Amino acid sequence: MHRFANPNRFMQISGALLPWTAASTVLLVAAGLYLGLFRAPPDYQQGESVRIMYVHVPTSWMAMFCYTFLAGSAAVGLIWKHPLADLSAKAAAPIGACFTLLALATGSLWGKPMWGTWWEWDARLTSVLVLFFLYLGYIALVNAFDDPTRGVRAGSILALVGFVNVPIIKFSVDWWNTLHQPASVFRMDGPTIHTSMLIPLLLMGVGFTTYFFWVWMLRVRTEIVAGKIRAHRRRQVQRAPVDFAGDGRAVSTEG
Amino acid sequence: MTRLACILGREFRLAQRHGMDSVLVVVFFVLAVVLFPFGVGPEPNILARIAAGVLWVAALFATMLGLERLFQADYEDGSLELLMLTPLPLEGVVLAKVAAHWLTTGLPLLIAAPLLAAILNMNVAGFLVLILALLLGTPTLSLIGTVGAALVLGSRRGGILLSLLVLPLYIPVLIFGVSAVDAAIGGFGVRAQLLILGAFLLASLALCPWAAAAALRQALE
Amino acid sequence: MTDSIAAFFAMGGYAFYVWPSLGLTAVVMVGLLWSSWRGLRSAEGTLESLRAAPTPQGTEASGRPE
Amino acid sequence: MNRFTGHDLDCIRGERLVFTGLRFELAQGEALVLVGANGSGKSSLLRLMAGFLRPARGELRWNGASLSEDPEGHRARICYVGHLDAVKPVLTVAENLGFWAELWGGGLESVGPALRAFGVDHLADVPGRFLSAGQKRRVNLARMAVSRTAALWLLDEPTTALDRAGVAALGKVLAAHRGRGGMAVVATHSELPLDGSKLLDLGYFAMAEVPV
Repeated sequence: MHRFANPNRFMQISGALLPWTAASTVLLVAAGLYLGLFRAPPDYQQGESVRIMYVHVPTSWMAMFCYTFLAGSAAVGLIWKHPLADLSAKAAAPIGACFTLLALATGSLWGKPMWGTWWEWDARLTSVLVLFFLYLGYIALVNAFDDPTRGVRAGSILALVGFVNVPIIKFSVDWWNTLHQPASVFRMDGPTIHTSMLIPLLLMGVGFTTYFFWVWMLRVRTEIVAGKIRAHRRRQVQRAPVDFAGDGRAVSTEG
Repeated sequence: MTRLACILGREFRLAQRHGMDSVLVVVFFVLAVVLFPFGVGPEPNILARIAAGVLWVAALFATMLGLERLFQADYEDGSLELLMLTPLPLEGVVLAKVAAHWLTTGLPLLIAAPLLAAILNMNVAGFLVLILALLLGTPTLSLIGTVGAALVLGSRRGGILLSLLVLPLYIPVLIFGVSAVDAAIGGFGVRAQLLILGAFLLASLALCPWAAAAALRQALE
Repeated sequence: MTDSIAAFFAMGGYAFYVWPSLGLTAVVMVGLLWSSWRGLRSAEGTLESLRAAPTPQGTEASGRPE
Repeated sequence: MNRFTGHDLDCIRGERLVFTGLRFELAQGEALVLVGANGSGKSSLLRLMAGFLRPARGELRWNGASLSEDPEGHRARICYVGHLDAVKPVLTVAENLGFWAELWGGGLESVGPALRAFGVDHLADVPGRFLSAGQKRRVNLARMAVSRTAALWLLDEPTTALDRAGVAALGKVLAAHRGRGGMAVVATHSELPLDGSKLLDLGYFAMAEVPV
């Protein structure tokens, strides 16, 4: 499917959607925080520290969601050679990395009162840590080339190889964790979450998703504009613009 | 098939002419392992407990040493382009490279490992399983590493970037490699771990040449 | 009233864990948003300046509307 | 009667539309010389013909059949000479050329005559690292003579680093190749002796104004 990448359609659509995603993010997160911090009851076991859940759980969801989105865009980019798909993957990676970092940080902050240590080689935390390295690997690879298209294509292959490995890593870390560590006492999702806790959790989850699309659109637009800047630079470099002499004969204005 | 054999022959001749490389890899492996007693202390039973982990992590790093030069030399002097133009599919060329890499790094590690296990005072029960696990694990490390080497081809920061890409993917092999040896020492069955290592090998044998070939095509565009 | 606010901030003794995690999340997310937004603004600015300035040769054969 | 044709080809490299709507036709025994300013896409077209690049639009055909249907078959019938000489410093000249001879079906016996054709047979046992640039280029060009099955030669500025005698030797080998019914596409600036060859000016297919 060849179309010398004319991204204007994406620019129009994203231009229209940006204000909506921005507004819905602010509203959802504000509502989620308000309910989570003020209205929802403390946990009978953990007391107030359970409120960390309202950021830890959504960031963990987003960490996985972003990598799936990244791998999906990479697959579309590789299979259908659509340049925008590659840009979409490149734009999604930093957001995913930030969410993974937050998932780890809030997880460890929540772990301290519960398990008494900042870091716990719990199967989930460990596989999220490995996922964080996969993100860093992708971002480093994409920016390691002079030619940006070369970078995103290499990154797409890595994203797919990484995506195939995520379940394998999860499986091997679970196995490894059960060998070394008794299954962690604290069960993250508890028996059944009380609706008063579930609603803020879902609000935050959806709010973080719209946040993702908001920042993702900003970053994709930046990539598109950067592409146009590079095109301008190249035209400045071409010393001898070829003037068509009108009768289809190419006349090079400079020897 | 003769073309594959022809490429293999050339790789071995090149490896043989560059004999020093595989020697350096083994020297690095030995050095890395010997450093641990200085760090952790010569206490025999501590060393015995961490022996399997130390050997496997050192083997991981040693394997990665040989990866960066895997395609770089051919890429720079133009042979890689011509190899891509042979009627042989690119995956065949990748397999030849993996075989050459394994023979110059994986095999020497396999030979050196038991000696180092002895130095680390590892329980004798673990020796045979260590060799079996390394036999199944090191080719997988070479295969996954080849994908990394192909991906970083032509990038500015080859070496460091390669390790950042490849190490997370090595974790499953590391986990099951070490647990196989620990299980053997502990007297438990090792069949499950070895079977899983075998599964990793077969899976990467199927997937990695394809991914590395795709990466090479990007690099040679 | 005042002690209920103080109690709220104390977070049942877990203030030291709850507020940093909320704060960190806010800082990272707003920071990422701000840097993405600023990146877009500066890129668009550069593009505008490039388009405004005529290209050095002047005789730009534009067989196609910009 | 082999025919190698290209139908309104678009080539995108990196983010640049290098050329668009390019058409050419090449019959058995003919040679096509690519001319055009630097960066007009001569190398890109040669790499497209060799199969390193897939055209963004349009297609290449061999005797009417599109190349994408049988990429391996196409690779068997081409010999590509790029800017780099692919001579391994640790291997001797004979070993270097012997490897390519076996890959392209020429067999080890074709190595001697190929080296003689380019006047480097006296270097057969010399390791590659001792060769000068011109000698390396001659060894690289000798690869064409051992590619028995290659009907189509793709040469990207083959005369760089060659002295006059080298250019003459190349001219002779090319003429013999075309005499045997082979085809050649050459991107060159120097006056390589190619009588009766077609000209393709890539400037004609350049995209005047890239839509930005």
